[in-house]
Amino acid sequence: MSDLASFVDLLAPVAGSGLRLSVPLLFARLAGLWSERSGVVDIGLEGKMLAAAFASGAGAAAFHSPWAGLVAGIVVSVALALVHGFAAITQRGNQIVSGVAINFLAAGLTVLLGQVWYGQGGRTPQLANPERFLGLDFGTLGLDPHSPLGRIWGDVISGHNVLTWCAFLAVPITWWVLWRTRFGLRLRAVGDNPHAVDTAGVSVAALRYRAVIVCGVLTGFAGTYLAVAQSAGFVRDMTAGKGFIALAALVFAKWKPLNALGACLLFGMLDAVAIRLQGTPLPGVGEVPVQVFQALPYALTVVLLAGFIGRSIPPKASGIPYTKDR
Amino acid sequence: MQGSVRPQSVPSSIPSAADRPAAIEFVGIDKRFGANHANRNIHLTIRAGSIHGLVGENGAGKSTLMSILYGFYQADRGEIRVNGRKVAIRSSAQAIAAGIGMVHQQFMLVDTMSVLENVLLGAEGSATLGPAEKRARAVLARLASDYELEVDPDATVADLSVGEQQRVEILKTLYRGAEILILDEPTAVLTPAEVEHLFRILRRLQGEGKTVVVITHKLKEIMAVTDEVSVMRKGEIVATWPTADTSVESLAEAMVGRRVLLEVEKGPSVPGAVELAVDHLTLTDKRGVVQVDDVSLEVRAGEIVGIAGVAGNGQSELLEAIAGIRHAASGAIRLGETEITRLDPSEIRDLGLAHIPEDRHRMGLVLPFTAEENLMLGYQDDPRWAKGLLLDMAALRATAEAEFADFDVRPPEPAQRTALFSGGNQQKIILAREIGREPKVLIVGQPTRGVDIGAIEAIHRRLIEMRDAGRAILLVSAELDEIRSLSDRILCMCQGRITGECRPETSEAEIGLMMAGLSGTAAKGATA
Amino acid sequence: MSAPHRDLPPLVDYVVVPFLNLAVAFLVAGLVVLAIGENPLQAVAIMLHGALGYPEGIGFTLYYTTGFVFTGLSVAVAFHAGLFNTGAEGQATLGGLGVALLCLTFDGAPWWLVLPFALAASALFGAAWAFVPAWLQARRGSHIVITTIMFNYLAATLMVWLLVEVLGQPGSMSPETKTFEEATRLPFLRDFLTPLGIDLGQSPVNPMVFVALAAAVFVWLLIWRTRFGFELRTVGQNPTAAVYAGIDPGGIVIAAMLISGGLSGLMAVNEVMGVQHRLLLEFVAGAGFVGIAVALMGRSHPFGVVLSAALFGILYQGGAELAFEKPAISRDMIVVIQALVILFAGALEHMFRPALGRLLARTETAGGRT
Amino acid sequence: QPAILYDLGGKFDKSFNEAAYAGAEKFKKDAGVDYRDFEIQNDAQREQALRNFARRGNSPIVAIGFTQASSVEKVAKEFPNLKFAIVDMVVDLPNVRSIVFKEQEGSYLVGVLAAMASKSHKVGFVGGMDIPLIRKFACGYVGGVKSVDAKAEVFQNMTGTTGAAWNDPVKGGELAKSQIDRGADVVYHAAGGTGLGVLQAAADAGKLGIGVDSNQNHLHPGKVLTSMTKRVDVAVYDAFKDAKDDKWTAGVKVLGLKEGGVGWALDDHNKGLISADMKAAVDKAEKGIVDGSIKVHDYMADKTCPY
Ligand SMILES: Nc1ncnc2c1ncn2[C@@H]1O[C@H](COP(=O)(O)OP(=O)(O)OP(=O)(O)O)[C@@H](O)[C@H]1O
Ligand SMILES: Nc1ncnc2c1ncn2[C@@H]1O[C@H](COP(=O)(O)OP(=O)(O)OP(=O)(O)O)[C@@H](O)[C@H]1O
Ligand SMILES: [Mg+2]
Ligand SMILES: [Mg+2]
Repeated sequence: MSDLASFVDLLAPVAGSGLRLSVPLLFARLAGLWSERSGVVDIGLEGKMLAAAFASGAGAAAFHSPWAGLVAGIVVSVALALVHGFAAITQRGNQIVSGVAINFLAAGLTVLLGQVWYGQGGRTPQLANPERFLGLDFGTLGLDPHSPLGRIWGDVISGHNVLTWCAFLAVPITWWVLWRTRFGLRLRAVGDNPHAVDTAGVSVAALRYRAVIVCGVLTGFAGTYLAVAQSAGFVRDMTAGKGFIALAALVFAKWKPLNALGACLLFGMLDAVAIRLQGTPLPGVGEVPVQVFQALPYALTVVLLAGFIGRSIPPKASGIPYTKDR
Repeated sequence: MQGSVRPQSVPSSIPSAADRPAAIEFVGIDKRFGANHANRNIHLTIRAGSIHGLVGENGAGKSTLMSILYGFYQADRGEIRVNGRKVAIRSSAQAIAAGIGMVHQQFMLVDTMSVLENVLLGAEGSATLGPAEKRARAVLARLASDYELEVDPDATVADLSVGEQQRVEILKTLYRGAEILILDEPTAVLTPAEVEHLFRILRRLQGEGKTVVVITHKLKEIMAVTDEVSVMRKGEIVATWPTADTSVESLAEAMVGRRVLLEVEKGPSVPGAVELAVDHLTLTDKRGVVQVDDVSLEVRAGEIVGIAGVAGNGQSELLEAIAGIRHAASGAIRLGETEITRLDPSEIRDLGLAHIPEDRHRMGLVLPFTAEENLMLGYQDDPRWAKGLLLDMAALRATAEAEFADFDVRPPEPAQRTALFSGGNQQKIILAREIGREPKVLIVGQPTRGVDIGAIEAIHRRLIEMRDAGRAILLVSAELDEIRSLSDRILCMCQGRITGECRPETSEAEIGLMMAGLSGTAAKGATA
Repeated sequence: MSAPHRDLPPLVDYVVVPFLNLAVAFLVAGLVVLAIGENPLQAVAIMLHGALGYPEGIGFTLYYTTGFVFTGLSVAVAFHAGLFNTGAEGQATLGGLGVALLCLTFDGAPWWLVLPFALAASALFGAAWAFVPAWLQARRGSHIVITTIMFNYLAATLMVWLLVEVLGQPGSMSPETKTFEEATRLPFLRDFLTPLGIDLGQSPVNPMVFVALAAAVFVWLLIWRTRFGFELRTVGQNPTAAVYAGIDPGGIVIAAMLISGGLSGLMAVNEVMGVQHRLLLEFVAGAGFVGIAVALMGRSHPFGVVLSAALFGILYQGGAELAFEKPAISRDMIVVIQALVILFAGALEHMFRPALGRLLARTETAGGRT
Repeated sequence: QPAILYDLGGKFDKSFNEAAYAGAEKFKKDAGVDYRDFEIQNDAQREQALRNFARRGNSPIVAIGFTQASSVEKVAKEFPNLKFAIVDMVVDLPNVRSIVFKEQEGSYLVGVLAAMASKSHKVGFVGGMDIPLIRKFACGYVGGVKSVDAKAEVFQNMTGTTGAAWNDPVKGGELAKSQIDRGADVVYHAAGGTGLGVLQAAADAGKLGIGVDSNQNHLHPGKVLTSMTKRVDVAVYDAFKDAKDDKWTAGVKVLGLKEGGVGWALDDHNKGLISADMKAAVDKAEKGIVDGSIKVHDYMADKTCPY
């Protein structure tokens, strides 16, 4: 029993940390899923997330409400998504170039505006607790907080903020919309064979625009989570490559929402485990350079990809601008 | 000669259909793609409740005209009337609303989705799929029994045969309540049995009062199934006739603008030594399913051996194994005296085997490449242009120009992107590549699929020339006519096995039985 | 609708359209500059002058261009094989390790003796870093985009460890190797040109700029004039046709990635042996990612890559000058300008084509009438 | 006109670049003399920017950060008549002032405070990147902690392996949370912008954080135990001022506790957290270090940490 208890003691915080780390990835990954399922490749997730983080930080600070932050984050992120949509859908431009441009644009504009508005080197003002999404405490449910169950409840399940719940809710919703509704059917079809959708009398462009907007909304959530829930304000480049990791995980998840949840948790957990193991001597090996653990999530990802995932085939039309002729 | 075909001024001169009202009228339709005048001042009436054929060479403008009707392209000028009323069709949605359905040359299906989802797409009727699917299942079941259109609604489209996919396309249009059905080259990829099946469906649709337009290159089919036929050439309608009043020969002449030799002229074959021998060959796929089952055959110099069979019965795999693209599970393949079972495609090619693959877009060509680059696909090591480490592009250009002239590739521009050539000309590029090298053995898959009549003539002539020059040719085709007119011997294949051998004179019915795996031994006995 | 862009005359296609796109990019950037309270025209003037207006500026522009040419070519070669190599950053990092190890081993030897080996070492190390993702893609089907990104992180991690624990100088704060001896460093072009009366100032452009141009020619030859290049493009465009043609797609994938990684690796010679004269953390400074944009804007054609690398070189050097001259215009403003150029000249490149096509058609018919 | 060149982290890194900026601003206000500054984007710009300053005759030119050393060395040689200064590294030239800090001493003091404030006998340290400078901070801190509570456990984490590691508050927060989950109740950071996340996480969890470089006590009043101050601002201010007042000296300036170059911050925001005992203990340690009776190990001396 005490073995179990100490095991839970060890794992529960790691699991909790893994959950927290996976939330922005999850949002971003679902965003990418929406976009790519419709045939629009989006490597601008990073930029949209960053812009949303900035906007939400600024919005929450200006209106003293995290919800205002969320709205601002979503509005800005959707605006950038529409720029990408215009380039990719209407102008039939190269979607990767457009994504790169949006990443640059967000990286530059956030700091530029932040500096002009707040004079703190691109940071937004630090948010006070009422201006943030704080953890929701569900109490102890009468569990002894030190018992294994209590620890799992306390460390893993309880104490998350409302955006975390949104993220995990977004998974079944995404699944349901994509697989069980008319909109979802058309959206999946347009990512695989836009000609089929066009000849079925449905507008390819309109569908893709809607997908891109959903993508923007979700990256808006992701950015808001970073700046207004996990931290207390925007810091330059605070997305730190999460958009790219999310894309990687999307491939990992083979463009399926439920896999995405799994892949996400896996990435989050790997990160959490790496954090937990840093500086801990390994049995039999002794002290190990921190870099070994810092490399762990990346190395394991490669190993997993090589060994267990197999081929991951993207939606057939993704990345290809739609034209009527061949 | 040129003047012998005169477009008959349309409707009133067709007595049999005259009393039927017009379902569709094209009035002065004109369409340009840049410099390309695809449709020129088209006037055409399609009678309600008729099956109307549309023929013409590759690029004559048939698909364009129908795509305008279907709202996929907009005409530059002219108007369209449906059931006597002028309609503005600016999108496929409007065409569907006007009761028009189209089955495109390239199927418009989402491979990864189920049949049910494909049928529902765009015609869901409700925001969630649950009720829609229930309704669609019921309708599909009814359509299946009414029109012989059975498909498993839950099957994934990618797993269906081409014939089944076409059924899904037809189901899609019927599900949307189409009264006017357009089929663009529906038979190009079908087996004879499937073609028969399709025609039964079309007649049944006609019986229900629906109007059908069929585009095809196969004039026999026009004769078999249509009531009226229109011929297009270079963007114009050059003739519209009641089918009963015309013949295959006059249609061909109207299409091409000159007389066309429909029968393949060939003398008796003079078989020489065995050049290609397949010995108890068995192939399995990744999951271990047997695809080619203990096949043995020989092809001699100076003969064409045809393999007849419904597509998907192991012919493709057999050809790929001979070419070295697949490797045998057991058995042996010999080219002349050399065993090639374990060699790779380039080694086999070096030994004198040429391969015209059955799917030119998937395998035979790299469409974004220039035509001349495709001329060296597989022969990039040929000393004619492989000079040291570098490629001699001038030599390649010279060869290409010579070969394109020889094979009448149009336009004769080696530097043009291959995708811009029509299907027939793309096929000629492959032919130039594979035949131009004077191989000892030629294996050929579906050499004339989707190719117009003029090009078919040329391709057939080439194959016979090769045979007469003493090459060994193994021909796979789903066109029984083609097999019968080209081959010196015919092997029938069914479920990976050779089910019989016969002579080209054997009746179509008898070959059909062998292709179905029935009475094989009897037939074999008869011809031995 | 069906034919999105009328075919334009080459002059319009290759000169007018890109110029218009750039002009709009700068117009929008000008609005941002204006919003900050600076004069946009002056800003553009400073930028262009800083990048092209005097020999030293040109030298810096060329220096940046050199690095981008290598990474751009690297990405382009992979593109031709149908591979999206997002790992140029990590491959260049490893290339740097190769050069540094070589230069440290033969420290003091004359640069012209070391250079060929340095080129080889950097290419080899870069290629080696590309090998694992390539092999995994070819033989296990692992998605190369992810594996190369992961290898970027692994490269960064490896470098920190190496420079802190192994190669770093004792007693020094900086995680960097010792500086190479004078003789072993690549000379600067200015050292050759000053006697000829051309003053490149203190710009770091070095002979690697010629290697970069040679690499572009090499890639062009390789892709369009060799059997291997033909096979590589075949695999990129139609793997099934490649198998039919007797080409082993897996082998080509690996070979293409090795070349790609090697080209990325070469970028490090410019930085490590040519400019920094020592190995330091993150010396690649994003050039690997810029390489993606460079390759895309250059349509993966080696000469297009050279031109778009030059454009980015101008943006980098001109941007630095601008930020220096105008304290209100920070380095972030420069990033914004770069973003706008990529957006308008890259992703929205077709924006003006239809209108130009109509305009031309109208003038043609008008001209025909008169 | 004086000039200042920031390191890659940028002017507003909430860390030593920002401290330098503060010093320069103060000088501008006090002396009424404007200055120029520049933030580099990549390594090649270091030399370019220094030379640009030098050509315009800016002097003194202060370069922030050890990464600038080789560029300063080169450009200072080219312009022997101009005055240069570099922070965090030694460049041995007659016209260069090298300013280095004894971060280990300040870290030792906050370590003493951390150990005394901790109830769990577990404290944490979050660094940006695993580089010698950060190990120097960590080592001094551990020394301070162990001097009070020999059995105390010190968790150490590094954020990342690229420049992003200095600007990743999310990861910083997660690292701090992980330490807190393991029982730490005081967490010290030396991670620039990342540290904002560390302090936030500590405050969110009701634990204590320790700031670095500038006084960060105000960020979460009552939740930041103290800050280890590294007076880069003073160093910059002095450099500018000495030049203006003709009191410029070249050579190495080592700023430790004795010189007031490092220290710990006590202000209204944290005075409730520092008990009299703690104050006494840290004052004693400070005295010991200044008079040499306490030797704080310098990681850089032998690249080991004996604690
Ligand atoms: N999308 C397009 N863009 C430009 N030109 C086109 C396009 N589609 C068709 N064309 C042109 O229109 C002409 C008619 O093409 P269409 O596809 O209608 O011919 P078709 O009669 O259907 O030929 P096939 O028998 O090969 O199917 C072609 O010669 C071609 O040049
Ligand atoms: N997008 C296009 N742009 C310009 N010309 C085209 C285009 N598509 C087709 N063509 C032209 O159309 C002609 C043939 O038309 P089409 O493509 O319909 O034949 P096809 O469909 O390939 O024949 P098949 O019946 O074998 O499918 C060719 O000569 C080609 O140059
Ligand atoms: Mg066609
Ligand atoms: Mg057609």
